[in-house]
Amino acid sequence: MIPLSWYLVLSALLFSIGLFGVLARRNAVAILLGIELMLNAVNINLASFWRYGNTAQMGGQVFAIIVFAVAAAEVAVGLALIISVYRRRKTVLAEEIDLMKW
Amino acid sequence: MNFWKDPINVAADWLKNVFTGWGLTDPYATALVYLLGAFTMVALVMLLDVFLVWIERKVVARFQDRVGPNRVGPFGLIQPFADIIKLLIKEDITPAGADKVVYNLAPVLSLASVLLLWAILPLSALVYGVDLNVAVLYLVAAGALGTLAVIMAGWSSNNKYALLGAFRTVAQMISFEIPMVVALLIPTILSGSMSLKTVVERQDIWYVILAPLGFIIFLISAIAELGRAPFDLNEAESEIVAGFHIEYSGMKFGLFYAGELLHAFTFGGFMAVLFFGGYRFFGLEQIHPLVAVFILMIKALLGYWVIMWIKYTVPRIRIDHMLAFNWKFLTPMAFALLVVTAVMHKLLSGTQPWVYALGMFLSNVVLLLAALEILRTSARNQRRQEEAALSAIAQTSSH
Amino acid sequence: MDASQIIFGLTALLIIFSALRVVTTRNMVHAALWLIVTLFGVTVLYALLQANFLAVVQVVVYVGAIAILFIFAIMLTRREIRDSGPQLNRGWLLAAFISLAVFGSLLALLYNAPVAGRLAGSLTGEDTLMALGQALVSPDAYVLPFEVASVLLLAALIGAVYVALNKKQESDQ
Amino acid sequence: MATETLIWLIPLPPVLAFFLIVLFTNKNKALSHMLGVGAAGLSWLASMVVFVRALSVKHLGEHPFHASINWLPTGETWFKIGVLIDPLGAAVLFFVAWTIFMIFLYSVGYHNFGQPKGDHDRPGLPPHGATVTDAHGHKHTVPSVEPMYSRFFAFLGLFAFGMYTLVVSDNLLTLFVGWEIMGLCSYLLIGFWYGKPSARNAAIKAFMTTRIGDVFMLLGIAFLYSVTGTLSFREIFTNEELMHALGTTATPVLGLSVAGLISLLLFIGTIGKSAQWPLHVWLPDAMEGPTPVSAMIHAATMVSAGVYAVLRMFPLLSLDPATMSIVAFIGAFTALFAATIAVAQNDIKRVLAYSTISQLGFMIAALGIGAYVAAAFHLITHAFFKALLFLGSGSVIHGMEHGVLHTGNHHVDPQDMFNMGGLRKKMPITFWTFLIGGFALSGFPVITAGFWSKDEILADAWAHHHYAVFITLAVAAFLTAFYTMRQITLTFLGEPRTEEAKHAQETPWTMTAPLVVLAFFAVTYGWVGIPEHFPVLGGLVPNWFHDFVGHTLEHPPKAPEFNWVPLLTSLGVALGGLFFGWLAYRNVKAPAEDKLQISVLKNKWYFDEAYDFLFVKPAYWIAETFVYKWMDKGVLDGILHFIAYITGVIGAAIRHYIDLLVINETIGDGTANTVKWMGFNLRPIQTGRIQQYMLASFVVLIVVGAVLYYFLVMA
Repeated sequence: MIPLSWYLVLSALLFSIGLFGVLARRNAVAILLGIELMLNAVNINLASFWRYGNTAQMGGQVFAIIVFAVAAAEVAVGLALIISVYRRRKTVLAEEIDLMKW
Repeated sequence: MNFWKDPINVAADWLKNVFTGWGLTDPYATALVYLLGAFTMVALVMLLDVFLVWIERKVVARFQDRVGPNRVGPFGLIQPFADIIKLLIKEDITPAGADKVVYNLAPVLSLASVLLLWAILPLSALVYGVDLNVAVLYLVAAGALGTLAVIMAGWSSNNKYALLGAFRTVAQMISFEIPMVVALLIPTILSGSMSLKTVVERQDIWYVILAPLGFIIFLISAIAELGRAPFDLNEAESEIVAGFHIEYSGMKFGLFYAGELLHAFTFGGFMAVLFFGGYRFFGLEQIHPLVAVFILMIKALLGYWVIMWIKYTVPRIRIDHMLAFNWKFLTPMAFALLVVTAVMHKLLSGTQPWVYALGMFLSNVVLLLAALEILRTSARNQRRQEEAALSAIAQTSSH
Repeated sequence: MDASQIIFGLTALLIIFSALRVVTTRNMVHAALWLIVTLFGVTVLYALLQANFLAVVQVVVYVGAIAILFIFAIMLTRREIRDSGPQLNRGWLLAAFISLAVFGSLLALLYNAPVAGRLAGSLTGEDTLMALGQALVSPDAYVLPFEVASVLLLAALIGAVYVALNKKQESDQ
Repeated sequence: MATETLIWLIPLPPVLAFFLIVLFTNKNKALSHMLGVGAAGLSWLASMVVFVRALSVKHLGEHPFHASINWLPTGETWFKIGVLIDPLGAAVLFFVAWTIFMIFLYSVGYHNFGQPKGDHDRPGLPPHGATVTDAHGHKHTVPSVEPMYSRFFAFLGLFAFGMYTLVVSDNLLTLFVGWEIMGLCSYLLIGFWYGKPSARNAAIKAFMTTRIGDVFMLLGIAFLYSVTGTLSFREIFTNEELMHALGTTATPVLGLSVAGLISLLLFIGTIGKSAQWPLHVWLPDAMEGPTPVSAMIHAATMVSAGVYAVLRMFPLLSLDPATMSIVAFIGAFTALFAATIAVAQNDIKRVLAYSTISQLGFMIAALGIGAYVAAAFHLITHAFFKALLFLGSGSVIHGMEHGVLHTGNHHVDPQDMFNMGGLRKKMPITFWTFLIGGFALSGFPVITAGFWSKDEILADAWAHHHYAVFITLAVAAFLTAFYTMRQITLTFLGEPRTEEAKHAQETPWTMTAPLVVLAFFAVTYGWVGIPEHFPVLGGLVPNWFHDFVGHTLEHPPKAPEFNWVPLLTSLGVALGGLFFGWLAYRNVKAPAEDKLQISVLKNKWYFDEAYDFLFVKPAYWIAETFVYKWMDKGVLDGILHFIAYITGVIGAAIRHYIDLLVINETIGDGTANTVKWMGFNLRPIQTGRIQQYMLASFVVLIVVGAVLYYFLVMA
C-alpha cells in the first residue's frame, strides 16, 4: 500500500518544479505552463487527502473539480491576454512586458 | 462457471492458474492475464478493421452504382490485404525539418485513441473490457486524445497547410464535442449511471424511442467528431490538399486511414450500445455470450452503414456554416433537450412503461418541431433583410 | 513492493522527469507536449487513488482543452517556429534557490505533520461517483461553490472572447 | 356741552392747527395764520366759557371741575390722568387764554402779513424789506413779509397746546408734559431765525439751562410718585395722614422732610423754568427770538408756568419751613439782583427781560413767605402788563425798522434805546399803552394793577415779620420803578436822537389793538383784588380775588390786616423810583453820559463769563482733552495699539520660531523630503517584471512561514 506521504512529497516536488518554471521562464506562455503544473500538484494533494481521509466526505474531489474549472478559466483568460499583448507589443517575453501601464 | 456459459472468463482463469503454476505471484499473474486479454481484443479489432476496408469500398461502389472490387478473390475479399501490402511497400518519406519524435508518434496516437474506446464497449453481459463507472466520459476523453494526435501530426509535418488543416480539424472536433457530451448525458439520465454495462442492462425500452432527438444529435456530432461526410472539410480534395496527413505516406498514412475507419465503426457500436439496446435483442442474448456479441456486431454494422450512407449522399458543408450550425443551433437544442428529458424523466418515472415511452417520445417530437419553427422564422427574417437590401440597392441604382 | 507501489514509482518518475522537461526545454511546443505527458501521469495517479471521475475529467479538460489551447497560443505568438536564445531569464538561479527553499519548507511541514504515514482505507462498494454528484448539487454541501465556478467559467469565456474580439475588429480595419 | 369735556377740548385746537400747518398749509401764509389765530380764538372762547361757569360755581375749591381717565396700566391699578379746574386754575386759565390770543393777533402784524416778499430774504434770517415802485414810479423800501411765516404760527400753536395742558392738568405728570412741550417750543422759537448764530446759541443755552432744572423736577416727581403712589394733586393734598406722613418723615438730604425735599426738587425745576438766580442766564439771551415770542414765552406764560407749578404744590411746600426759607431767599435775591442788572441795559427788550426775572423773584419770594394769594395775584397782573410792555417794545422796534428802511442805514440797531427818543409824537398809541404798562410794572399807586399785587406781597411780608425779605423787595421795587422810567424817557420822551427815530411810524391796527386790550386789563384787573380794610377804597369792591383763589387750598389763608408801613413804603418806592428815573435821563443823549453804565452791571455780574468759566469751559475741556485726548486717544487707543503691537510681535515670533522652523521645515518640507526619499528608494523595486514580484512574494512567504511555524508550532 502507498503511504500518503509519498503523494505529498510528489506533489510538493511537482509544485516547486512548477514554481521554478514560473519564476525562471522568459516566455509568458511558459509561465502559464508552470502555473498549470502547480495547480496539478494541488489537485494531487486534494485527491490524496480525499482518498486517505474520510472518503464519504467528497470535499477533496469537489475542490479538485473546482480547481479544474478555475484552471481552465485562468488559462483561457491568460492566453487571451498574452495573445492581445503579443498583437500590440509583438513580444511575449515577460521581461519585455514591464510597462506599468499601456 | 462452465465453459459454455462464460468461455472467456473460464479461459482467463485457466491461464492465470497456468501462470501461478509457473511461480508468478498472484498480482503479477492477474496483470499478465489482463495484458493478454487486451492483446487478443486488439488483434480481433484490427482484423475487423481490415474487413471494414473491404466493406467500405463495396458499399461506396454500390452507392455510386458500380460493383466495387470483385477481381481479387471471391467478391474482392482479398482487396484489403492487397491495399495493405501496397502501403507497406510504399516508400516512407519524412519531410525535412519535421519534428521526428512527434511526427512518428502522431499516427500511433490516433489509432491508439480508437483502440482505447474498445475497453469500455460491453460486448455481452459477461464479456467486456472494464466496467468503468465513468465510461461515458472515458469515451469523450479518448476523443480528446484523437484531437491531440491531429495537432501533433499537423504541427510536426512542418507544412503550413498541414498546420492550417490541423487547426481547422481541431476547431471542428472541439466544437462538436460539446453537443456530443450533452447527447451522451441523455442515456446517463435515462439509465441513471454512466457505466455502459448498466446503461445496456437498464435499456428495456430502446433509448432511441425515448429520446430520438438525442440519437440524432449524437449521430451528427459523432460524424463531425470523425471528420467524415458532410463535415469532412479538412481533408477534402477541393479544399486544402489532404488535411493534416499530407506529409504522411506509406504505412503511417495507412494507420491514419485504418484509424479513421475503425473510429467510424466504434461510434456505430456506441450508438448501438447507447440507443439501440447494445447486445440485447428481446432475450436472444441470454442463449450464449457469443450470440450477444453477434447481435451487437449486427447493430454496429447497421450504425456504420448509416454513417457511410450519410457520407456518400450528403454534400460537404462549408467550415463557417458548420461551426455556426453547431454553436447557434445544435448546442442550444442539445441543452434544451437535456433539460426536457431530465424534467420529463422525473415527471413520468412513476407511470406505466408505455405511457412513459409515449410521453418521452412526444416531448422529443415537440422540441424538434419548436426548433424547426425557430429556425424557419429566423431564416425568413434573414431573407426579408436580404431582399430589402437588394431592393434598396436596386432603387438607388435605378435613379 | 506490490503492483500499485511499482506503478506509483514509475508514474512519479514519469511526472517529475516530464515536469523538469517542461520547465527546461527551449522549444515551446515540446514544453507543451511534455506538459501533456505530465498530465497523463497525473491521470494515472488519480486512477491509483481510485478517483475515476477526476482521472477522466483530467484527460477531457486538461489534455482535451487546455493543452490544445496552449499549443494554439504557442502557435499564434511565435514569429518563427523554433524559439531561439536561452529560455531562462537572468534571475533563474535565485528562482531555483527559492523553489528549493519552498520544497524544503514543505518537506519540513510534512515531516512534522502527523497525518503523513496513514494508509488508504478500503473503498469497495461505495459508488463514489454518485456521492460526488450528490455532494456537488445538494444545498447543504457544495452547490454554492459549484454555481460560483460555473459563473466564473462564464465570465472567463466572455472575458477571453471580449479581449480577442477587440483585437480582431482592430485587425479588420 | 359738559364743562369737563369742554376743559378736555381746550388744548386741542392749537395742536390741530400745528399739525395742519406743518403738514398741509405750510406754503399758504394766509391760510396758515387764519388756522393759527382761529385755533387760538377757539381755545380762548372755550376758556372764557369755562371761566364763567367756574365763577358761577359756589365753593369751586371743594368741588372743582374734575375728570380723569385711565392712562397707563401699572399692574392691577391704572395711572390716571385728567383735567382739573379749581379757582387757581380758572384764574390762571383766564390770563393764559387772553395773552395767547393777543399774541397770535399781534404776530400777524409783526411778521408784516400782506407785505411783498423780500428782495433777498432767506428763510432763517429776519426780513430786510422789499423795494416797491409806487404809482409815481419812484422806489422806496417797505418791510417784507417773514419768509417762514406759517412755520412761526405752527410753533405758536404747539406752544399754546403745551401751556393749556399745563394749566388744565390735574396731576404732575401731564403738567410736566406741558412743561416739556413749552421747553421745546421756547427752543424752536428762540432759534426761529436760525440763520443768526447768536439765535442758535441762545436757543441751545435756553434749552440746556431749563433742561438742568427739569432733571431735578423729574427727580422730584419720581420721588413723589414712589412715596405716594400717585401724582394727582387732589389725591395727595386731600389725604390728611399722607400729608402728615410726608411732612414728618425725614430724609438724609440736608435734614429736610420728605415733603420738603420733594418740593425743593420741584422748586429747582421752577428755578430753571422761571429763570431764577442760578439758572437765569438764558432769559436775556432768549430775546434773540421774535418779539411776540419774547412777549408770550418769556414774559407772560412760560416763565409764569414755573410759579404756577409752585403754586400748585404750595400745600406740600408749606409743610417744611426750611424749604420755605430757601424759596424766599432765592426769590428775594433774584428780584434785587435782576433789578440791578436791568438798570444798566441799553437794549429795550433786555431791560424788560431782567425786569421779568426780578418780578418772578417777587412772586417766588411771596410764596417763600407764605403769601399764596398775593403771589397768584401778582402772577396774573404781571402777565398782563409784562405782555403789554413786550408787545409795546415790539411795535417800537417795528416803527424804528420803518425808519431804518426809510433811511437805508442798516447799521443803526432798531432795538438800542439810545438810538430812539421822542417817539411819543410818532407812535402815540404805543406810547400811551407802554406808559400804562410801565406804571403798572413800577406799581404806580391805585390806578395800576401792579400796585395792588406788589403792595399785597409787601403787606404780607411785613405782616409775617419777614423784614429781611421786606427790605430787599422794597429796594428791588425802587430799582424797578427807576429803570422803567429810564426806559420810557429814553425811548419816548425828549427829542429823537437819530434820523431813523424821526421817520418811525405807528404800527398797523393788528399790533396796536392787542396793546389796548392788555392795557385795559393791566389797569382794571388790579381792582379785583383790593383788600377790604384798605383806607379809602377798601370796601368799595369786595376782595373777590382773595377769597376766590384762597379757596383752592384746604384751609384758605387769612388776608393780612392793614398796616401803614408797607403801604407807605410801596408808595414812596414807586413814586421815588419814577421821579428819579425821569430826572436822571431826561437829557441824556448818548450812553457815555449814562452814569449807571457800570461795567459790572452791564455785563450781568459776569455770570455768563463765570458759568462759561465754571461749566462750559470745563465741559469742553473734559470732552475735548480729558475724554477725547486722554481717555479715548490715550487709554483706549493706547490699549488697542498696544494689543496690535503685541499681536504683531507674537505673530512674528510664532511665524519665525514655530511656523517657519517647525511646521515648514520639519513637518512640511520634512515629510515631503522623506516621502521623496522613500519614493526614490522604493522605485527600483517596481521593475514591472512579474516574475520578480512573484519571487519577492515567495521569499516573504517562506520567511513569514518559517517564523510563524517556529512560534506557533515549536513553542
